[in-house]
Amino acid sequence: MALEVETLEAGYGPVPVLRGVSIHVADNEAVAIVGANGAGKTTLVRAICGLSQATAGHIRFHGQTITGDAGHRRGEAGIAVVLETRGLFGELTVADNLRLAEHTGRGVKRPQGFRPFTLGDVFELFPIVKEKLATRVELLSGGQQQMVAVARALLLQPRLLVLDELTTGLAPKVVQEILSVLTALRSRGMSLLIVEQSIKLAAAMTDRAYVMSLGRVVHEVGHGEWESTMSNDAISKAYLHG
Amino acid sequence: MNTVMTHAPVKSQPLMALRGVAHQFGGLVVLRDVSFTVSRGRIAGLIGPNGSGKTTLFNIASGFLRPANGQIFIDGRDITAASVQERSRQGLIRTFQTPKVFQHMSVRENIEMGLYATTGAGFLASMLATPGARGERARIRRDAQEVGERFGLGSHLNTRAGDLPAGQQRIVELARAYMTKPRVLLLDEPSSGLSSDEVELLRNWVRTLSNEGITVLLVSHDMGLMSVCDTVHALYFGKIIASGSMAAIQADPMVREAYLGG
Amino acid sequence: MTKTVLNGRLAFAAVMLVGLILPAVFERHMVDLLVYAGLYTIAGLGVGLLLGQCGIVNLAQALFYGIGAYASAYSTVTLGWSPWSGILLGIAISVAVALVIGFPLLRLHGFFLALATLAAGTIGTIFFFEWDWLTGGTLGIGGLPPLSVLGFEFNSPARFYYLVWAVVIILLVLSSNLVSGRPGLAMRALRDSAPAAEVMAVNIHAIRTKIFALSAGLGALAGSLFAHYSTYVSVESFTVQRSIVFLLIPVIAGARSIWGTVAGALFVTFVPELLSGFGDAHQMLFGIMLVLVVTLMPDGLAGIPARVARRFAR
Amino acid sequence: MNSTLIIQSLMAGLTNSFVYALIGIGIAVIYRGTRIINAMQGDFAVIGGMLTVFGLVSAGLPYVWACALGIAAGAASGLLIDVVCVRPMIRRQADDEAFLLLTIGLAFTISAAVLYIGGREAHLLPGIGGNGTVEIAGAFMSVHAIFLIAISLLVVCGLWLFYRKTIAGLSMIAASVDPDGATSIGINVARMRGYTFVLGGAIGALAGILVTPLISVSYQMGLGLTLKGFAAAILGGLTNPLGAVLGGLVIGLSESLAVVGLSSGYKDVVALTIMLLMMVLMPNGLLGKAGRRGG
Amino acid sequence: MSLGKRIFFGAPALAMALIGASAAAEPVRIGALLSTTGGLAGLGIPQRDGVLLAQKLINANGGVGGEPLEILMEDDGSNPDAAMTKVNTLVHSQGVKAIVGPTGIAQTVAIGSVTQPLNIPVLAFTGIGPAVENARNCVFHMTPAQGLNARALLSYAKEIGAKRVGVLHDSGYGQVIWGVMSKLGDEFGVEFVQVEKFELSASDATAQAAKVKASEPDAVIVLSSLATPFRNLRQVGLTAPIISVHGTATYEIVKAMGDAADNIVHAEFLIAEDPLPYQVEFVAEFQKEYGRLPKHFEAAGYDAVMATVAALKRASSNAAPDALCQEVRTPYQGAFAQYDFTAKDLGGLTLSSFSYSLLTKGKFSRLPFKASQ
Repeated sequence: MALEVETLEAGYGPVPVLRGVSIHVADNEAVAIVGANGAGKTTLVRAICGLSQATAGHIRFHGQTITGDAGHRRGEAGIAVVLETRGLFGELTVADNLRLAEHTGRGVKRPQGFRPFTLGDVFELFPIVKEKLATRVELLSGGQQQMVAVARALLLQPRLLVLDELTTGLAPKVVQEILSVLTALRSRGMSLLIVEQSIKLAAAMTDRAYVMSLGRVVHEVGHGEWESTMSNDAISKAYLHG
Repeated sequence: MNTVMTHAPVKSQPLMALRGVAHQFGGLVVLRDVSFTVSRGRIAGLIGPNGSGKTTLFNIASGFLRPANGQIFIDGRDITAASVQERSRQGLIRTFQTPKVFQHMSVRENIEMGLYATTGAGFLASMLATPGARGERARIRRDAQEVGERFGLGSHLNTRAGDLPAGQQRIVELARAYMTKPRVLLLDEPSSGLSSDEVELLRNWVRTLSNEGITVLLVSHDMGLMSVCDTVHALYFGKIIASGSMAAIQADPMVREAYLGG
Repeated sequence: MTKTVLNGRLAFAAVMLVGLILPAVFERHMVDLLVYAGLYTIAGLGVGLLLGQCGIVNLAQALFYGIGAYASAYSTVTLGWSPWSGILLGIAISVAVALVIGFPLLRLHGFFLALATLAAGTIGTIFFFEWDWLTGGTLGIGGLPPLSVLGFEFNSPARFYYLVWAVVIILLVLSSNLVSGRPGLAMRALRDSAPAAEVMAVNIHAIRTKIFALSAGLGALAGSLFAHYSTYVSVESFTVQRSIVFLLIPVIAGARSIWGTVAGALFVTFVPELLSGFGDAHQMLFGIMLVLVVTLMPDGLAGIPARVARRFAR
Repeated sequence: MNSTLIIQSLMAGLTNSFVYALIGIGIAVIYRGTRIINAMQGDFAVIGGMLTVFGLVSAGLPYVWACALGIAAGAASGLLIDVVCVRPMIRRQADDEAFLLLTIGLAFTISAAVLYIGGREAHLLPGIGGNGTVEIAGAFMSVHAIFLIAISLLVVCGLWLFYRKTIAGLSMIAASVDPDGATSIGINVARMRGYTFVLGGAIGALAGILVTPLISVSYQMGLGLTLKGFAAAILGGLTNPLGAVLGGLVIGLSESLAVVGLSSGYKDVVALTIMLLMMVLMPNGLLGKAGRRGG
Repeated sequence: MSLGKRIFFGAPALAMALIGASAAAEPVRIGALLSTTGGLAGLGIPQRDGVLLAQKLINANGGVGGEPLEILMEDDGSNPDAAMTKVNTLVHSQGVKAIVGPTGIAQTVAIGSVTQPLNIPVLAFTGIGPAVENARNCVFHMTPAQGLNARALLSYAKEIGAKRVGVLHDSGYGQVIWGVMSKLGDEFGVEFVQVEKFELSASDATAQAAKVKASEPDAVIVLSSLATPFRNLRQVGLTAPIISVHGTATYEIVKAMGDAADNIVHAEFLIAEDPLPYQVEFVAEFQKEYGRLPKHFEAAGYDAVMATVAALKRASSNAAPDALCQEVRTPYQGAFAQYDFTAKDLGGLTLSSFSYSLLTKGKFSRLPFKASQ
């Protein structure tokens, strides 16, 4: 099992956001987390990546408990994240952004048979990244920045890639491009945890999904259930209360 | 208290109007030619997926941001260039997505701040505690007590507002806004971080305030809360793509497309 | 009347009583220090109102303290006016200066505002030095007459002690009134959240400027009283170091607490005195105490009761 | 007023400019890395100067090793301050004012400690390249001042390369630009803040060592240096070492011109007034918005 | 403000008051109010050393009429405010019979307003200052007045034939001397071609030094107690002679001047390398006690105590303050110079009290020149 989250509670200061969330992601599996804003999706991502401390519950990664580990250790363990805010360093060039991740990625141990991502791999996935290497990130468009963010995450050589609201505010063409890359990634045997607003995209990218509302998982979409769920009102309800 | 809120029953004329509002950050266009009106005493809603420009539009309406183009009117008067304070004196009051209560002040003092614009004791009068200032202060306290109790905060009036749970802080913010006797109330994501019971309570409050004649503009993701609105405008990529009742909006194919896939 | 209110009043009455008899039981040096503590309370109160209520770090208070002192010295010694007119003149000049420099500078915030006041205070010190026709330069101005009311002269430490502490109590009451009154609400509101205060129609810049002027007036009053007590003023008394000491008063006391200012002022007058037994190490020890207060006690001395209460509540 | 005089005062101003710039660079480095204004930057210079004097005179170390000792002492004090004071305050999310008060308190303490341990005397170091002077157009400049300017320029270039080319430098920028993003790619943000203080302390100490042969080092000179250094840093836009050099030049040269044209008593008035005007009118510094980023 | 806090701060204070009261005993007490910390500490510390030496010698030789001499040492931190507080304590609480010190002019002017009405003798390490001091007949002065200092410097300038003189002075003590010197140019046939001031806190006065040098003076007079201006004058390549006031004639400041110290002429009082006959004993005693050579500030501290004790011995042990003050008012041969406390300036130093020294490699050597009225 790549990731196991058990009865996790977390929040900001005294305000609880997650009220006992349990999810899991198997090896080579792609899982989506969907739900309206304020449901706690981003808080869940931050807790998994060690950016917020959990107040209760457990997080295990490939069998190892990482609940209390410092945030900067999770990358070494094999979790890479593309934050909702992207977390890029705007005043640095694309090349420098990549270099920093490459530096960390080079220092980590991965199991036998893990084929590390090289810069060449990344340029192949996102040709635009290669073109813009010398440009400061803050001068790129939103879509280009998102590609840099994904490319950077891959250079950490992750076994689990967490993507928070990857497609928000991007033009459909760009979304398509990123989608095709993600499909390519799955073929390389990487687990994906994707937070997504668009149900259609979530369905296109993942096998299973958890629907969150008000800090809890309120619904699970199992293997092969996407089709039926799309027409079902459970999701509609979580979004539109319709 | 109820006598305090006397608004003209005329509901035909729009109290608030946005005309051709457009904005961009750097090269990124976030709003293009947004126009809508809010009728007196009605509840208008604004929905849209993340990144659709809601927050920008809200900041423009409340005066925290000057629009690149377009105008905003209150009661027919152009307030596009008015400061936040001036808008406040005109009766336009907003709340914040993360509740901004005055943390180190008591709940009572928070609510008292609602009367700041309509009271007058200055530095000297307050220092000397002149009869005028004392009388005014007593009246403020009394009114705050009354409003606080009305909003169910009676037992927390002396609590430090920052020590309250998030849900209660929202209510404090609402009570404070109510205390100003606003003509237009702009509520920014008022239900985020609330439990479902608290959202229900909030919904009732919005309804009650509207019944008292306060015009409300509500921005929220929370469709349950949004059903309180008389009219809902759906924003997508900086444009209004649909307007109408919540039921109509939910059935609108463009809105469903915007939300469910894109 | 509740029991706590009653207890509070009893305690207050007891403190007053002790305060009244102190000059009789203390030796002169102690009374002297108590007078200085009173003067520092007045100047520190101004800094404290800015820091605690508005979140403004003011490192220019010695400038206003100096303006008050020199206005008194010059108008009584050189011009031969009555002491009271000197005090009023000092306050008027200080308030005017505060408005002139405050209006542009108070648009700054945080570190930048603090360092801007430090620069303004430093410039003020230079003018005190350079305008020796007015300030007497290094030699200073001596021979100020004592203050008197209806022929009663405040010419001994004990008499001055009662005068200063009466003024302190009046000012503390006035400041408490201000802080609990309408302007005080606005000040505290804008410190907690400026955007929300703006929504409540608070004119942030105006209120910051006014409180800066008030603070300057308090500094000038303290300076004038100091000049008449010491009967001698010189540039040494109005340096940036003095501004730092004034700033420490509310920091040590807990900036939000008005009455705590007294504890802060007593601390900065008596602790160095108590530490002076350590010789050259005393300044270092004082510095370490300050760093500890800032690092470990965000609410200063006034925060101690609350901490103790929290400890017990657990 | 003759031209030799003007050249002479410009050269004096130039030397001072680089002293202010070095202090300003330290302030800018720490501000850039931590968003804290360090009001004890001048005291790093005192520590550096004093320990070098100690190493050279009392411990009998060779000049270079004494300088290394001084720089190491500055770096170590930077680290100590981060670990002992800044960390607990960051943990409790102290506000700007609290950090300013902390550094003011530290400045006070360090100055008093230097007085207690090292005494009140001013100490001199021999100049780099001896104590000679060179004549330029009838005006004199000490050989050491030329070294001071050259070393300052080297420091600026070195910092530029460090922040652009090394993983450590890039990581320090990354940690301050977006702490979450930095954490997510495995950068230890707290450690980077520690490094920032180490770097700031080392640069401050270097400034102290360079300035000691010219103006001597004593316990009470910290605050004055800090204020001038801050003026230089502000003029430069506060995050840019190159800007701090520009700011230092403006402050240093206008000071010395004020001495020639006005009166020496008002030279600090001129320098500080320029700083205040700058803060109010051009909050982003001489290099504008771009200046905040570069370097 | 709670009662608790009041007690918290009151208790130590009260305890101190009690200790102070119970310590009252039979020794003869005088106060020493010196600036041993702060800006004037460079003067105050040597003065303290001299004071302590005098106390030791007196008590080793039977004290004051059989009673031990107790000196209550107070530091005013170079601050006139603090001096006021401390002098009030010494006079009112400790009941000292006389005060040696203060170190600074401002402090002397300040405390005179406390001691003069009570006729308590003060032996200050300053020259007579502003007009207000003329009315104070119990404040004695152990060092020359500004006017005398100015004349001593100008005498030497005249001696070496300097007509065009540049002046570099600090904003404190130097400013005060310059105030007098500026009026004496004609009397000594000297033209002040360039006068520059720098701040007391200045770490650099190069620009001022450059201005002085640019005026091409025959000699430069430096009025300061800092090492900075000397270094700066040499840095800008000044070769003309530098004449300095006695304030910088200490081994400490000379050391801080570095190489710049060579060839500076001081108008001063005690050249311990080559003492005058009346100074030999003091220099020997000082060297025995401290293992180093004294300068005139040490001597002044020593003289102030010795002169006070001499007066105490002449007066009856329970004499009123004004009687003691009267006993001080007499000629006195000190290690610093021959004093005459009956003189109008309450110190009686003259131009002939000055010695002129030349600095070579950190050592002072006596110049043959002697100034005369």
